[in-house]
Parts: sequence; C-alpha cells; structure tokens
Amino acid sequence: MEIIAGILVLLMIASAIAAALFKDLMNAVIASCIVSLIAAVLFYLLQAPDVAMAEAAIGAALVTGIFVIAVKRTKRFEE
Amino acid sequence: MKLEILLAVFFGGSLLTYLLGKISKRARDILAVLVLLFATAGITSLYGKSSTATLYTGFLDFPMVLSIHPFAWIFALTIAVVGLCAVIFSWLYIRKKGRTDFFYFMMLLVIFSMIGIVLSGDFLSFYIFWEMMSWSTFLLISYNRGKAIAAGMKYIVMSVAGSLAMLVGMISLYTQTGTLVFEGISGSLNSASSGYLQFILILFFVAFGIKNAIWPLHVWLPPAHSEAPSPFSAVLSGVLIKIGTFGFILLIYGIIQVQVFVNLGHALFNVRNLLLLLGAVTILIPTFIALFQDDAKRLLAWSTVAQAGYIILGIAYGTSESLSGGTLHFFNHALFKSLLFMVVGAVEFRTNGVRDLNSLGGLIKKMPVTFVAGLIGVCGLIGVPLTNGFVSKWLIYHTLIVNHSPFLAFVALLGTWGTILYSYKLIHHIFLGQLPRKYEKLQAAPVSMKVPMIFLSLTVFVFGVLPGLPLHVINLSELGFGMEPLAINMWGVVTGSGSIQMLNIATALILGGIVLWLFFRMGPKNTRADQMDNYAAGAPVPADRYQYSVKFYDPLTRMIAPYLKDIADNFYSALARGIRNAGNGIRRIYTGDVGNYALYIILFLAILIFIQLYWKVW
Amino acid sequence: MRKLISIILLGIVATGLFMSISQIPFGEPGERMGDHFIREGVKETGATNIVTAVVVSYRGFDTLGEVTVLFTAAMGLGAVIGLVRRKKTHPVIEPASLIVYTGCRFLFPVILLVGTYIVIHGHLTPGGGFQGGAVVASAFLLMYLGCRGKRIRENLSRGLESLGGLLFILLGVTGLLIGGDFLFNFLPLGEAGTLISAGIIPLIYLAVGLKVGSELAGIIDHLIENTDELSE
Amino acid sequence: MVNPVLFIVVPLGLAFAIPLLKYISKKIIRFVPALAFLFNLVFALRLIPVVMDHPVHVHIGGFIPPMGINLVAGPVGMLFVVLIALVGFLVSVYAFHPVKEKYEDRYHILYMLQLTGATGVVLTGDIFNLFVFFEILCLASYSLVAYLGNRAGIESAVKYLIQGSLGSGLILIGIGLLYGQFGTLNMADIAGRIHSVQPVSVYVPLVLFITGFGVEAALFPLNAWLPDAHSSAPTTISAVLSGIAIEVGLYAVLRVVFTLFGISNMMGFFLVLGVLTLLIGELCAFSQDNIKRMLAFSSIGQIGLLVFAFSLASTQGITGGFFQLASHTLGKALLFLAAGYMITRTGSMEIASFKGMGKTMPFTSLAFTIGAFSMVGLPPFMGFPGKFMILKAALHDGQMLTLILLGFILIATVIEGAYFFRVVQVLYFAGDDLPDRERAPAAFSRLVPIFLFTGLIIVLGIYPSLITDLLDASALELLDRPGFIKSIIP
Amino acid sequence: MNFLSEYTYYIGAFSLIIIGLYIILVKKNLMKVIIGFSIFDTGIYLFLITVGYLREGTAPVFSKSGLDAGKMVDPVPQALVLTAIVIGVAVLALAVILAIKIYAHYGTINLRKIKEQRW
Repeated sequence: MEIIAGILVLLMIASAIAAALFKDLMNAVIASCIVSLIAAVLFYLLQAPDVAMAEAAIGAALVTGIFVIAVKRTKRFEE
Repeated sequence: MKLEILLAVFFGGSLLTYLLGKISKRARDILAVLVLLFATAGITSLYGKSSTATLYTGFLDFPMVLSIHPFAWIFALTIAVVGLCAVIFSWLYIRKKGRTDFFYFMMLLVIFSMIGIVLSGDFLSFYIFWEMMSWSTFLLISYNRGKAIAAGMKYIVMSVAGSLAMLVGMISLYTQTGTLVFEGISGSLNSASSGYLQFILILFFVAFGIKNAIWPLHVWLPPAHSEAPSPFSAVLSGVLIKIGTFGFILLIYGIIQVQVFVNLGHALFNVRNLLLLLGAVTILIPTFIALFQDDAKRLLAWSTVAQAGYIILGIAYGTSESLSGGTLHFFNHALFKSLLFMVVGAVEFRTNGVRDLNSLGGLIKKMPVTFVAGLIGVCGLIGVPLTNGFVSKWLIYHTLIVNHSPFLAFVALLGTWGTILYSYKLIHHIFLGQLPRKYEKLQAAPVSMKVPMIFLSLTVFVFGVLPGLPLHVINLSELGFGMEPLAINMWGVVTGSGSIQMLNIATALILGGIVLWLFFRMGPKNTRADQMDNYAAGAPVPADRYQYSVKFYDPLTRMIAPYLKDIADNFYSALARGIRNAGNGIRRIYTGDVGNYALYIILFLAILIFIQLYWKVW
Repeated sequence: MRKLISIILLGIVATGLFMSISQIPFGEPGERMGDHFIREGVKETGATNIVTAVVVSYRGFDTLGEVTVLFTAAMGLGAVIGLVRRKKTHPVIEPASLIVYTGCRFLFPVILLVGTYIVIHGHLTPGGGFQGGAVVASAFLLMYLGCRGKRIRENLSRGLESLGGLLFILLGVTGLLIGGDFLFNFLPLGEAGTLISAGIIPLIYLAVGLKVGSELAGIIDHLIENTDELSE
Repeated sequence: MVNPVLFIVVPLGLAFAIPLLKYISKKIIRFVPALAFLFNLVFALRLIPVVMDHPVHVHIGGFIPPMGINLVAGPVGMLFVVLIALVGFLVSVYAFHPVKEKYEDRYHILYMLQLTGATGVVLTGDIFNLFVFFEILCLASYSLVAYLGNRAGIESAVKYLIQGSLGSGLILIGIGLLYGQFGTLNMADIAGRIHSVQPVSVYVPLVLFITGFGVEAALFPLNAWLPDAHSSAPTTISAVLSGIAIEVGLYAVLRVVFTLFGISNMMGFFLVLGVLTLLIGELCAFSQDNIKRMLAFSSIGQIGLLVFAFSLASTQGITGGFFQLASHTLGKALLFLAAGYMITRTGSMEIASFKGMGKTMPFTSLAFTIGAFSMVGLPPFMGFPGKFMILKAALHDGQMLTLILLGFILIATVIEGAYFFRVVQVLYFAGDDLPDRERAPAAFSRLVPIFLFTGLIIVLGIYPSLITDLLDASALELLDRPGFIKSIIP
Repeated sequence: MNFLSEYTYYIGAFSLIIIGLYIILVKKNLMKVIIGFSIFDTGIYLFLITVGYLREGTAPVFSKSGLDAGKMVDPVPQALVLTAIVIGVAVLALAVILAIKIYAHYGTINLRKIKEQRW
C-alpha cells in the first residue's frame, strides 16, 4: 500500500515539475490535469471518496476545460 | 461681560458677516466693524478682573476652560484694537478684489481664534484655537493666488509641524500631571525632573518659535507677509507673531515658574542661554537682510522678525524688568508695525499694486498724511524719544547692561543701528526724493484708510509720552505671576540705577525744538535754485534723472551680502527636495510587475519564519 | 537572479512548514472534533454520509458562503466580460465528425442522469451537491465541445441559479423561524439509510446541486461564448 | 432584538433575488442594496445597547460552538457592522446614478456580496468560516476593480487577484496546521488550547495568518496591489475598498493576533511595521499627481497609523485605534466620493485638472476640504480626537522605542498635511484662468451622501464622547482574552 | 526509510505547494502563473486531507451496517476541502477570464510587459 502511494506521489511531483518547465502551454495544461488526477487517486487512498469525486469532476475535468479554452484565446507558446 | 458670551457672539458675528455679504456689501462691512467694536468694548470692560469659566466638557471629558487675567488682557486688547484698525483699513482696500466675503469671514475668524488663544485657560482650548488660527491664516495668506500659494504652503507645513510638536508636549504634560488646565499643571509640575522640563521646553520652543519667527524657524514669515493682502499682513505681523510670545510667557512665567526656568539645565546647555542666543541672532541677521530688500512689505516683514528678537530677549532674561520691557515692546511693536504696514498698504492701494521701493519716491507731496503716519511709525520702530518704542527699548537695554550681559547689549545696539538704516531707506524711497512722472495725478489716501492710521500714530505718541498706562497693567500681570513689580509712575520708570521720566525729556525736546525753530526763522534764507540751471551744461535734464532713491546702501550690500545668505531658508528647501526625492525613490518599490509583488509576500513570510528559526524569538 | 532569490526564500518557507509539520504526527488518532461527528452524526442529522452531514448541517454556513463564492465568481465573470451577445448563428462551424456528434448526443443524457443521481443520494453515499453539479456541468461542457451551436438559454441558467440560492436561504430562514437557529433541521429525520431521510439535508443539497450545476455551466458558456472584441 | 445572523442573510437573500427581480422591473434594482444596508444599519444600531453589556452569541444550525459554527456579535463586531452598513448605505445612495449602463444588476449584486462578505468576516467566530467570507469579500473586490473593463482596471484586477489568492492559499495552510494541532476550528476553542502547546509549533500558523490577512490589510510589503486597485476601480468601489475592505483585513489580523494567539512580545515588530507602512504610504502619496492614487497611498499611510495604535496593546491605544479607524473610514469614503464626483466633471484624474473647482463645484470642494482637514487631524473635525487619543496612548506607553516612532509619525503627519493642503490650494486658489465650466445641476443623489459624511465628521469631531463608550467596550473585548473564551466555551 | 513512508503524503503535498509557489514567483507568462495557482491549490487540498487521515481508517460513510466508529477517518478536513476546491475553481475561472481580457487589451500576457500601473 505504501509503495503505490510513494510511486503516485513521485509521479505527481514529476508532472508538477513538467508543468513548470513546458514551453508549450497546452502540454503544461495537460501536465496540471495529470497532477489533479493523481491527487484524486491519492484522495481515494486516503479514504476520502467525496473529495476524490469532487477533485476528479472539478479539478481534472472543469479546470482543465477552462484552461484549454483560455490557451485557445491567448498565446499558445510561452514568451 | 462673561467670556463665553464674548467668544460666542464674536463667532456668530463672523458667520453672520459671511452670510450678510451675500446680500449687501455695505451692511457686511459695517457689521464686521461692529463685531470688532463689541469685542474691544467687551475686553476693555474686563480690565483688572481675573475670572475663569468652563466653556465645554464634551470632548473626551477634558474640560475646556476660559480665563482672563491682566497679562492676557493686554494681549486681547492689542489684538482687538489692531484687528479693528485693519478691518476699517480693508474697507476700500479689498473692495475691488474678488471673494470679499471670504476675506472678511477669514479675517474675523483669525482675530476670533487669537482672542480665543489668549483667553484660554487650558491646553485643549489653547490648541483648538491655535489650529483654527493656523488654517484660517493659511487660507488668507494664499488669498491672492500667484506666488501667495507657495508662501501659504510653506506657512501651513511649518505651522502643522509646530502644532504637532505642541500637541505632543501638551499630552506629555497631561501624562505627567494628569490634567490639561494651566493651574493644575503648574501646581503639580515641581516634582518633574529638569531633563523632562527641558524636553517639554524644547517641544514648546519649536511650536512657539515657528509662530514667533525665531531665527532658524522664521523661514515662512517673509514670503507670507509680502504675499498676504496688506490689511492682513498688518494683523499678521503686528499681532499674530506675538501669539508665540504669549505662549512663551505663559509657559515660562505661568507654568514653569521663572526661578525654575532660569537655572534649568547645567552651565553650558541652559535653555535660557539658548533662547537668549537665538534672540540675539534673530536681531542681527534679519536686520541686515532687511537692508537689501527692494519690496516694501518684505522689508517690513524682515524687520518684524528682527523686532521679535528684542521681545524674546526681554522675555527669556527672566527678571521682572526684562519681562515688562519685552511685553511693552510687544505692545508697542504691534502698534507701529501695523501702522507701517497700513502706510505701505495705502501707498500700494493708490499706486495699484506697486511695492517696489526703487520705482516709488517723492510721494510726500501727494500723500502728506500717510507720510506723517509713516514717519511716526518709523520713529516708533527706531525708538526715538517721545515714541513708545523708546521706552520699551530703554527697558530692555537697561536690563541687559545692568545685569552684566555686554554681548547681548552690543547686539541689541547693533540691531538698533541696522533698524535706523532700513527705516530711513523705507521712508526715503517711498516719500522723499523726486516724484516720478507717472505719479503726478496721485490722490491722497482715502479717509477710511487715514482714520486708522491717524489713530495708531496718536497711540504711538500717547504711550510714548505716558508709558505709565501700559506699564501699570503690566505690573498687575507680573503680580499675577508672583514677581515683584517695577516702580513706575505715570511718566516713566524709576529704578535704582537710573530712571526715565518722559516729562523731563518731553519738555527738553519741546524747548530744543522752539530754539531750533527760532534759529531757522532768523538765520539767512538759502536761495531757491532752479532745477534747470545746473551742471548738465544747459542740456535739459529730464525730471526722472534726479530720481536718486534707487539701490540704497548698495556698497554695504555688496560688502555684507556674501556672508548673509539665508542659511535657514536653503536648509528648508534642501529638506523639501530631499523628501520629494525620497518619495520618488520609495515609489520605485511598486515596480508594476506582479512577480515582484508575489516575491514581496513570500519575502515577508520568509523573514518572519527566519526570525523564528534563527533567534527563537518566541 | 530572481530564480535564485525565490529558491532561497522557498527553502526557508519549506523548512518553516516542515518544522511545524513535525508537530502533527501522521495518522495518529489525536482528539478531534471529527470523532464527535462520527459518533453522533447519524443520530443528530440522520445522514449516513458523515461528510455530507458536516458539510450541510454542522457547517451549513460554510456551504452557504461557498455557494455565494461561486455566485460572485459567475457575476464577476459576467461583469468583466461585458458580454455582447451576438446573433445565435455562428458564421461557419464545421460540424464535428459524425461519431463524435452522435456519441455526445448519446452520452449527454447519461451523464445528466449520473449527475442527478449523485446529487440526490448525497446524504447516503459519497457525493452530493458539489460533485453532482460538477458532473452535470461537465455534461454541458461535453455538449459544447462535441456539437457546436447548442446553447442553453441564458436566462434559464440565470433563473436556476438564483432559484437554488433563494431555496437555500429560505430553508435556512424557516429553520430560524421554527427552530430558533438558522439552518435548523426542522423536518423529521426519518430512518437512516432510506432516500427520504435526514430532514432538510437532501433539500439543501438539491438546491446546492442545482446552483452549482447551472453556475458552472454558465461559466463555461461565458467562456466559450465570449468573443474577444473589446468590451468598451 | 434581531438575530445577528440576519445581518448576513438579508443582504445575501436580496443579492440572490436581484436576477429574478430583473424580470419584474429594471429600475427598482438600484434601490435594493440601499434597502438591504438600511435594514442592517437600523437593526445594528438597535442592537448596540444590548451588546454593550453582554455579547450576543448565535449558534448556526443549533449545534453548540466547538461542533457547529457560531457568530459572535460583540462590541467589536457590532462597531464594524454599523460602519459597514453606514458606508454601504451611503455609497449605494451615491450609486443611484448609473455607474455603467449595461450590467447594472451585476454591479449591484457584486456590491452587496462584497459588503455581505465583510459583515460575515466581522461577525463569525470560526476560522474556516472567516476564510470563506474573506474569500467572498476578495472575489467580489477583484471583479469590481475590473468592472469598468478599461485597460487600467483589468491590469489592476489581475495583479490584485494574484496577490490576494496567494494570501488566501497561505491562510488555508495556516488553518490546516491549526486543525492538525488542535483538532478544532472554533476560534475560542483554539484560543483556549493555544498555551497547552509549546509556542514554537504554533508560530508558523500565526505567521501564515498575519501574511495572508496582511495582504488584504495592506501592511507594508504586502500592499503593492492597493494603489493600482483603488485608482482604477469605479469611484464608489474605491470608496468602499478604502473605507471598509482594508479595515476588515486589519480586523482579521487583530482578531488573529489578539484573540486567537494572544501574543504580546510581537508588539515591537508590529510597532515598527506600522510606522514603516505609515512613512512609505505618506512619502509615496507626497509624490503622486493622480488624485485617486494619492488617496490610495494615504490609505496605506493611515493603516500604518492604525497598526501602530493597536500594537500599543493598552486600552487607551486600542480605543484610540478604533476611533481613528472609524474616522478614516468616514473621511476616506467622503474624500473618494467627492474626488470621484469632481472627476466626472473634470474628466481626468490629474490633480492639476482640478484647478478652480472651488468655483464650479463649491459644495463638493468644501466637503473635500473638510475631509482633507479631518485626515490631517485639525481640531473641529473627527481626525483630531483620533490622533489625540493615539498620541495620548503612545506617550502613556513611554518606552523609548515608542517615543522615537512617535517622532516619525509626526514627520509623516506633516508630509500628509503638505500633500492634502496642496490639493486644497489647487481647488481654491490655483490659477486665474478658470476653465469656463458652467455649474451643471448637481445630481441630488450624489450630494446627499457627501453631505451626510461631512456632517458626521463634524459632529463626531466636536462631540467624540458619543461613541467612545462603545470603543472602550470593544477595546476590552480585544484585550480580555479569557473572558472572550469563557463566554463562548462555558 | 520509515521517515519516507511515514511522511510520503506530507512530502507530496508540500512539494506541490513549493512547486506551485515557484511557478507563481518565477514564471513570466500569466497563464503559467494561473497553472501554478492550480498546482498550489491541489497541494493545499492534499495537505488538508492528509492531516485528517487515520492509519488503516475507513471512509466516514456508514454504508454497511457493520462498520465500527472507532477506525473512521476524520470527516472535517474533507468538508473543508470540498468547500476549498469550489472556491479554487471560482478564483481560477475569474483569473482565466481576466487573462483573456488582458490579452485582448495588451496583445501579450507576458507579465514583465504589463507594467502600466506602477509607482
């Protein structure tokens, strides 16, 4: 049980750093979507089903949708 | 007449004048004078009485107390009289300028707040009237736009600084003694340490010094006086400056008993010596700066600063004779200085706005009465016998010489020498010399201006010949302060080491005058030389060529000017520039870049955490 | 340079946080407010899902605040955009491929059903107003992305929003009138575990679900609808 | 005796109802906020005598405090509720004139939500509830700053949002740490348990709270958002932001420092921070030429003075602080309304363009002058008793540090006098070449609030004892921490 | 090793918070900063939930009858996170709209260039 959590946490941190470093904003948005998905799974592991559902529905779906629309409206690449 | 009725009616009257002004200008002028007459009558009726009355206790349960005693009576009467003459003077002077209702309302408000200050019995009402005086003066100084705005700004910034210093002083007195009423404070102040008293004195010195224009704090006075409308500069320099003197006397003699004040602080740094030194400097530097001024009102302004030095000498010296000398000099200075400002105002009114001494001249033929008034005022300023200036200056010189402080006496004499110089410059440039062509059709000063001038010149003479009248009242006030009064009689002062009796001097002068007049009558008449036949080899010399009242004292100016740059003024403008640059510098923190702003937040957090990690503060 | 400074500062902040974390042992059963809710939660509120009990009845005021935050965001969005509603028809929309189009049309009702199920069973099984509302909103998101040209009517979503909010407040005020305290649970608690139980909690969660669903859909609609010509 | 919860619920209900009211009639929407805050004002004033002797506690949902959320309507809370309702009502009367034709209803909804959030922050007794209402206040302020949609508004809103939500994130971490430590969210409960734990572990949450709430309370390094936000927001909103939003942020800091943690040895730090904020605010304001930006920086200055007053931690100091807070709220709201009304006439925010306004808008410029004089602390106006009390408390305190800082405060007040009088001079005495602005008919709905504010400032300046007893009670509530805890957790 | 297993979730939560803050402080692009905020918020929610976790605890829902109350996870942080998530969404939606309007006004979302409101 601990190992799964450890791997997921490492994955999450890796994708967070990726979101920071990506030049292409679309990739960064997808990276942040991965972060919140893994967070939803972690919430599940921490015995918090309500929060997992909320995080998945809002954090992963809606926030990513809003970010995609936003990147569409503004510049695709950083700088 | 009860005090609070006097103040209430006065304030109501000034409000009424403002509103009445909207309806009819004439009625407003008359009402303004009536209000002032009522005030003067009210104050004279209070002669000799000492009474207190609580005005209002709603303010954070600090009682606001009014009290009258002979010492305050002199100041109140002077303020009322000078104010009355100024308002009468400004009838015609202000008519053609704009915003006249505002001018009268502010004028009455200034006089009201000055009388309020003088009559107040506790620090709270003292401070409230002080602030009302400050901002109404500010509005009046900036009244005629243009350069007056900078003068008004300089005045209000310094007076706000001064009143804040006073606020801190007054509240620390409250924390020390538990009350703001003067009697209460003086009663329970003897337990205070001399260090604390010196701290209080320094604070109040800043507040009263600014108002009294003592040397380092006088910077606002010259621009303020020359830019303010003449009737108001008469009040401003005649009486408003002396509110600082009233404060000093109240503080030194009323609250911190004079014996304590005299030997306060160790030998070298003694507050009394500091005050005396500054008084001396205040006499010297402004007098010689006044010599260089080409603007009549600026010259008078600098002379006011100089005369204030004499008063400070009188007060700070500490003996009863010096106090009476200082107070008498205040009284006399108020009279002849406002007279001089009215003279200049009349000239300015007639030549519509010309104050430059170099372009005036020879007005003696056109405005004889103004000339006589100006002459008497100047004699009072110099201290010619038979004028009131002589008596007060004599008293000050007498105390300085008798009490062995030769340096101060020398400075005072040097000051008087300088006063003679610039007074003569004033009279000569305006009245004597050749009448420029453009003033041929000049009329004399209007009646409404002549009346106050004549009245003030009479007072200068009367109190010159009969100094006993004011001295008697001053004695009464000194009794109030618990000092032994002077030996005086109607004609003058009798002291152990020399006395002055105006009676003998007057008779001697009159006899001398008659003899002189006889010689003049019998002596050979000098011939009247026609102007045209002169050394200009027959070529017609235009009248203006004889205009020789230009750039008086030029050689003296060239000699002294380099040493007498106004150091204080440069210091203050450097200070203002420093603050402006600091403002611009600090503004740079807000760079506009959100990254920096977020960095500031995290920096603040990191600093707080670092304090905890490193020093375990908590 | 900025990178270096921020790394140092974040380092200090991290050490500070870690220092305070070491005081909170991971997973040890300290005495917590939550134990009371677990013990008496079902008896006092009648809801088997304790989290919903906490969210709605114990800390109902937070949820009211929460709904207001979302309402503010929706209003703020509308104000900032200064929406200029163009004519219904978009000039040229190449329709998504047939599979996506029919797939969306098929999935839309299913997601709606799942969303409403989650909302209604809030007090029984994990889930509730917020999560159900979000699912409903994602259904609308799917509709926008999948098949263009479909728009919910503006004032319908606005009306639903304020209705949900007003319902919530009315429930609270009636609780105040009847029980003396705002949001007092005045309906019978019923038998735990059944659909009609736990007093006003399902009603409140219904109102919240209604509001959150219409609000998030409104936000999405604003975002997509927003044409980028300047508003002034 | 109305239940304090209604002060939050009534404006909220009306805010929710406005979209529906739109269908009935567009015109009455303008009057809804004024109605809501009039209700708040009247019932809050009626509640004050009750609150004076014992605070009113409200349990939401009927659960006793540590379990449920509770509202604490003590003297401090009621003072703020009255201030918010008063300024809210008068500014909404000012806003009868349409701010922006379109989206009239959205402006009023956001305005009501902003003030409801402020009332919520002030009344609640639970830290997470405090965070939620704080978030409502911030979110409404972000949208209202961007309301005009012009270039400056959007930029300031973005910057304000980024700094504000960074602060909120820190607050949330603080709440998490506190809950991990004590297992409860009720303020009084936490306050009771704070001393059971050795102080090092509680220091970090305290610091997080101070930083988080400090962003909204505009302490020195955290107030970079304030000048931009206040100068580019619509007039009514900068009046509310300056008048209420910062004060509520300061209230939150006070509640955290005094009631929650009850620390006493951090006061030296706060004294220095307050005077630093004051000096920087006044110096920056001195070199501004845009009037709203100048007023914004002067708000930063005044907040610094308030922080100094409160961190004296004596009853006199806190009473003086509350009085100065009330005088700043009324004064600054008056100044912003008067300046805004004049800007609608001159067209530009530059101070130079206000030349000769004394003639074209005599009443508004008179009101502005009175507001300026009150800010500087001249006697007949409300600023004077405030400064008087703060100086009295500082001198009573008597430590060397306090006296040195007092010197700086005086210098800052002189600078403040300088730039306020400069504006007064421009209004009345500047320039003979008066631009030929005819005296347009004054909008009645805009002059009434300006007059009422001026009247209040003069009355409270002359007779300050009117509200000092309420202020003493609130100072007592802040200082008497065990009493506060016992009254909630019996 | 037990330190890692003991504090895995805490480490995960705080590294997310620190990375989120890093992005906000360093990045020039406004959209990147908003993504930073989203990561920062997710980190906070993870931290809040881990505070309320009990070792081998069960979810606080009485779905089955046999569950004993002793071993249940603390429901309060979950309630807080539920509210915080929706607040996070609201703020992000507003931030995104403002970013779009900034782009419409300035033509760029590089924060170093959006500097008109300064001093």
